[in-house]
Amino acid sequence: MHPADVMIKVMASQIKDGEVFLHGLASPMPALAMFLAKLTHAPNMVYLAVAEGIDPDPEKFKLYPSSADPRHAAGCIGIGELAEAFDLAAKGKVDGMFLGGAQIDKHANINLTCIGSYDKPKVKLPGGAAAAYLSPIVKKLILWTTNHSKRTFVEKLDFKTGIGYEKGKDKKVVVVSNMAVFEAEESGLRLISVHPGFSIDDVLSEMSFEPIIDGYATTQPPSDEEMKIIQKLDPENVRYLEFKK
Amino acid sequence: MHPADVMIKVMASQIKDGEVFLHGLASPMPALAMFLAKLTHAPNMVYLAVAEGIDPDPEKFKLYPSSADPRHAAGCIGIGELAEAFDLAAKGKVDGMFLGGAQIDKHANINLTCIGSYDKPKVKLPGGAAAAYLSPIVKKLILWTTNHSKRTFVEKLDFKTGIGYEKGKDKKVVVVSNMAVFEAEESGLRLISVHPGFSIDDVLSEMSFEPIIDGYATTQPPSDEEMKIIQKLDPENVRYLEFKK
Amino acid sequence: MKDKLVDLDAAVDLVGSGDTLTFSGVSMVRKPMAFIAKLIQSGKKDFTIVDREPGMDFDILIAAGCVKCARAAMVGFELFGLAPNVRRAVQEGEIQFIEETCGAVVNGLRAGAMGLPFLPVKGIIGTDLVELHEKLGNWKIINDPFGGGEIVAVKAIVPDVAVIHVQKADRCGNASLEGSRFEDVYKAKAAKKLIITAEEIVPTDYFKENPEKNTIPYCYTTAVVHVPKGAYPTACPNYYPPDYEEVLRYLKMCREGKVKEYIDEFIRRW
Amino acid sequence: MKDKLVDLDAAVDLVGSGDTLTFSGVSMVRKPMAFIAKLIQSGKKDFTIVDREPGMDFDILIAAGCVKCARAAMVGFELFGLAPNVRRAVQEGEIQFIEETCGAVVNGLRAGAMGLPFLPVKGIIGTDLVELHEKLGNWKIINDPFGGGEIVAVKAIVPDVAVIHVQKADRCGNASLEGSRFEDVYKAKAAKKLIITAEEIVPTDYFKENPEKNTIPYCYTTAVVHVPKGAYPTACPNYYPPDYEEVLRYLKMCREGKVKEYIDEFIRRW
Repeated sequence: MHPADVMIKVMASQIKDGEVFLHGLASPMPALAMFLAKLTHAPNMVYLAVAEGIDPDPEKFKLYPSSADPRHAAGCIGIGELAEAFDLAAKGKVDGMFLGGAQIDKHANINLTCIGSYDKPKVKLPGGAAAAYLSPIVKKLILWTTNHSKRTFVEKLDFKTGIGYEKGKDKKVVVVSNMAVFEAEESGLRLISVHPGFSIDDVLSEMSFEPIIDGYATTQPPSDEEMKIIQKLDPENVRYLEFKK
Repeated sequence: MHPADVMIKVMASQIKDGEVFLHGLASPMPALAMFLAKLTHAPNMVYLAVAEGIDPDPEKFKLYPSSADPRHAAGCIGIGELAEAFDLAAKGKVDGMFLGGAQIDKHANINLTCIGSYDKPKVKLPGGAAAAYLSPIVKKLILWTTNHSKRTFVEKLDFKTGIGYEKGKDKKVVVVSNMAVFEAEESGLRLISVHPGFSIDDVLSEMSFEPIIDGYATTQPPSDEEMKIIQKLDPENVRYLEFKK
Repeated sequence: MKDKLVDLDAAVDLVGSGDTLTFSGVSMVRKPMAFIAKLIQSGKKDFTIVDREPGMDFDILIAAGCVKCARAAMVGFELFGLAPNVRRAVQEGEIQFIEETCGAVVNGLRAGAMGLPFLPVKGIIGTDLVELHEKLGNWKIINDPFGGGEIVAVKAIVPDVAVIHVQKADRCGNASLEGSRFEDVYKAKAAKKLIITAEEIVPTDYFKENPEKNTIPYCYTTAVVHVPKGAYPTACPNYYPPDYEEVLRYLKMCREGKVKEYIDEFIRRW
Repeated sequence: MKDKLVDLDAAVDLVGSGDTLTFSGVSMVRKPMAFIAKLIQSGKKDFTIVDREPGMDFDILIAAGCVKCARAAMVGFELFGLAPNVRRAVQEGEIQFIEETCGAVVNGLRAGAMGLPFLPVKGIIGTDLVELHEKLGNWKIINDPFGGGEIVAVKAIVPDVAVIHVQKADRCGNASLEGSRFEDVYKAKAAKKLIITAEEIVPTDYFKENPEKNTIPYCYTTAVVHVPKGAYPTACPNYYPPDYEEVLRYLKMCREGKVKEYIDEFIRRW
C-alpha cells in the first residue's frame, strides 16, 4: 500500500463529525482525507478549502494538481472566501487545519520559510502560507510530511514559521509522516503508531531527535471500501505526485 | 413654489459631475436632488444610498416615504452595502453627504441626538445616524432643515452629534433651510442666498445668532424643466411630508 | 448538513432573558417582525438590542417592556416621525439608550464577524459621542501604531442572538439575501446564535445551482424558521414593499394610547 | 458612467516603474497573465509585488527582471515544485522577499479596502515572522485597547495598481467575479488604480438585470481591457481550467535555462 493512502486514512480519522476543517494549497492528501471522512464517519463535517467551495460534492470531485483548481469546488453549496475561513478561525470555529512542514521540531513547531538564514537562504522554500496565522488559533493542527528524514525532523528549526504544541491550550497537534504518526505533548513528540511496512528502527533512524516512546500501535491503513473511495476521488493518482520529489 | 423644490434645486447644484454622493434614511429631498443633478448637469455622478442600489434608474424611480424602500433601488447597476459607502468615505472618496440638523450652530455643527441633556432628555431625537462618522471625513457636507427657526439655529448645541466647519480641511459645509442658503466659514455662517418669497428679515428674525452678511443673492429656484423632473420622480409629493410636522 | 427547520416558538426558545439581540434590516425593510411578535409573547425581557438604524422592531419591543438597553445610530419612522415608544421610554428613564454612529456600529459588527477584538473607525473624534462611549467601554481613542495619529477603536459587537429575515433559505440554514443586505451578513457572522426566518424554504439544490446566492452558509445557522410575510409590515425585497398604511396605523394607535391593543393583535398575526 | 475600455498597452501605461502592484487570483487560478506579459514587454521595472499565494505571475515577472521586492505568504507551483525564478532571485539576493502569512496579508488588504490605517490580526505571535515585519514597519504588536492582551496590528496595504482578471465586465468597469473570489474584491478596493481585464465584455444591462453579480462596481475602476483567455495558462472559472501541461512546460524550460525563450513567446501570445 502506498504511504499516501495510509496518511490519508490517518488524516481522515482526525476529523470528527460536525467539525469544521480547512485545507490550503498544495494539499492533495488533506483534500482526500476530508472527503474520506465526509463519506464515512463525518457526514456533517464542514468542508472549507482554498478553492473556496463550501462542501463540494464528492460525487463530482476529481483531484487535480492545484488545490485551488476551480473544478475542486464542483457541486458546492456556497462560495466561502478563504478570508471567511480565516475569520471563522479567529472566532475559534475552525476545528482543524492541515499544514506541511519542511522542518519539524520536537514541539511540532514548523519551518516552511527557508533552509539556512532568512536573509541569505540556502533554499528559499515556498513559504508558510497560513501557518503563522492559523497554527496558534485552530484546535487541531495536522502536520504532514512525505519526507520522514533527519532533514525534516530537526533539533532546531532554521526559521519558526508555525507553532506546534502550546501548553494550556485546547489544541491537538498530530504529525503524520510517510512512516509514522506522532502527537505533540509538553515533553516532546509522542510516537502513536508506525505505518505498515516500516519498523520502529526505520522511524527512529531518520529523526534528529528522540520521540517519546511508550508503547505504540501499527497505523490502521484504509479498508478496501475506503481505498475505493480514495481511488474514485483521485483516479489519476495525483496524490502520489508529492512523493516523487 | 414650495420651499422643498427650491431646497432640492440648491442641493442638486452642490453636486458636480463625476462626484460620489450618498444619502441616508429620511432623505426624500437629497434623493431627489441627486437624481435632478444626474438628469441635468451631473450625468456621471455616482449615486449611493441607504437602499443600497448603486445608480438606480431614474426612469424607474418613484419616491416613497422610507428612503430604504427597496423600490428605490430599481434599475440599479449593483448592490452597494452602506458599509461599502462608509469605506469609500474613509478613503476620502465620498464627495458629498446630506445630513439633517435639529440644532445647527454658527459653525454648522449639528445636534441630532437630544433636546436637553443626554441622560435626561426633554426630547429624545431619532439620533445622528452617520453624522458623527461622516461629517469629519466627507468633502462636502450639505445640511438641511425644514424648520428655519431660533430653535434650529442655536447659539449652543445641546449635544454635538456632527461636525461642521473644520479649519484647514478640504471640506465645504452648506446649510440649506426652507428660507435660505448658508455656507460655513471660520468666523461663522455666511448667508449665500434667500429663497424667493422670503425676506432677509424673515431669515434673521428666526435665528439665535447672526450670520455673516456681505451681499447675498436670491436663491435660484428650479426651472420649469427641472420642476417636471422633480414631479416625475415624486408624483405623490412625498417630499412635502417633511414640512407637515 | 443537519435539518435545522423549527417553528417560531422553538426559535424563540433559543433566546434568554437578558440576551443581547440584533435584527436584520433597517427602518421599514426586512425587520424580523414575526419573530419579534413571538418574542414579545414569550414574556422574555431585559434585552439589550443593538442595530444601525432600526424602526418598528425596536419601538414595539420597547413598548412591550422587553428592553433594558437599546443601542443604535438612529431609531425612528423617517417621514412619519419619531419612534413614540423609544422616545417615551428614554425620556422617562425606563430604558438606557446608547446612541451609536453608523460607521462605528458597522465596524463593531464587522469586528465581531471577523473574530477580532476591535476595529479602528475614522471620523467621530470631536463629537460628544466619544465621551459617552469611552465611559461605557465601547470605544477608545488610540494612536494608530503606524503614525497616523488618533483614531477611534470600536470594541467588537458580539450579540448573543442575531435574527435575520431572508428571502430564501434551505432546511439546513443556507440563506440568501436578495437586494440590499445592510449589515445582515456581518450580524449573522458576529452573533453567538443565528436564527434565520425565511419567506421561502428552498431545496438545497437551489444553492448548489447558485452558490454565489448563498450569502449566509449553514455553518453559521442555529435554526431556520419558515415565515411567509415574516417581515410584515416592513418590506421584504422581491416579495413585498413596506405597508406604509399599517405602519401609520401602528403610530396612530400608539398616539392614541392603544399600543397594548396593537401588540395583542400583532402577536396573534403569526 | 464613462467608457473605460482600453487595450492592454493603454492599461500598462497606467503603471509606473517602482509601483507596488497586486494581482488577482491564487496559484494557478485567475492570474492576469496577459497583462503581465504586456507589462514585461513595456520594460517597466523595480516593482514591489504583493499577494497572498501567487505562482507563475510572480515567478515570470521576477524571471524577467521587473521586480525589486516580492511580498507573499507562499509562492510556488504546488505539486510541481518550487517557483524556480523566485527561488533563484531570493537565494542570489537579487530581490528582497518578504514572507507574509495569509491572515495578515488578507487583513492588510482589507484595511486598505476599508480605508483604515491598520487592522488587528490574531495568531502569528510566537513565530519568527513578527520580528521580520516589525523591522520593516508592516506589523506592530499592540495591546488590545479593551483588555484582550497582545495582538498584531497589520498596516493597510494600499497598492498603486491592482490588476484583476474577471469573467465579465462592461465597458464602464462594472465587473463580475464568478466562483472563487479570493481577496480580489479587497485588492480592487484597496488599490489607488484598478485595472480590470475580462474574458467577456457584457452590456451594462447584464448588471442591471443581476445587480448582485456586480462584485466590483465601476466607481473603483480606472480601465477595462477585453482579454479572452487573459489568465492563461492559469484558470478562469466557468471559462477554462489551468493548463497544467503548459505550466509544466514553463517549469521545464526554466530548469533548462530557457526562461528567456519562454518569456519571448509569452509576450507574443497576446
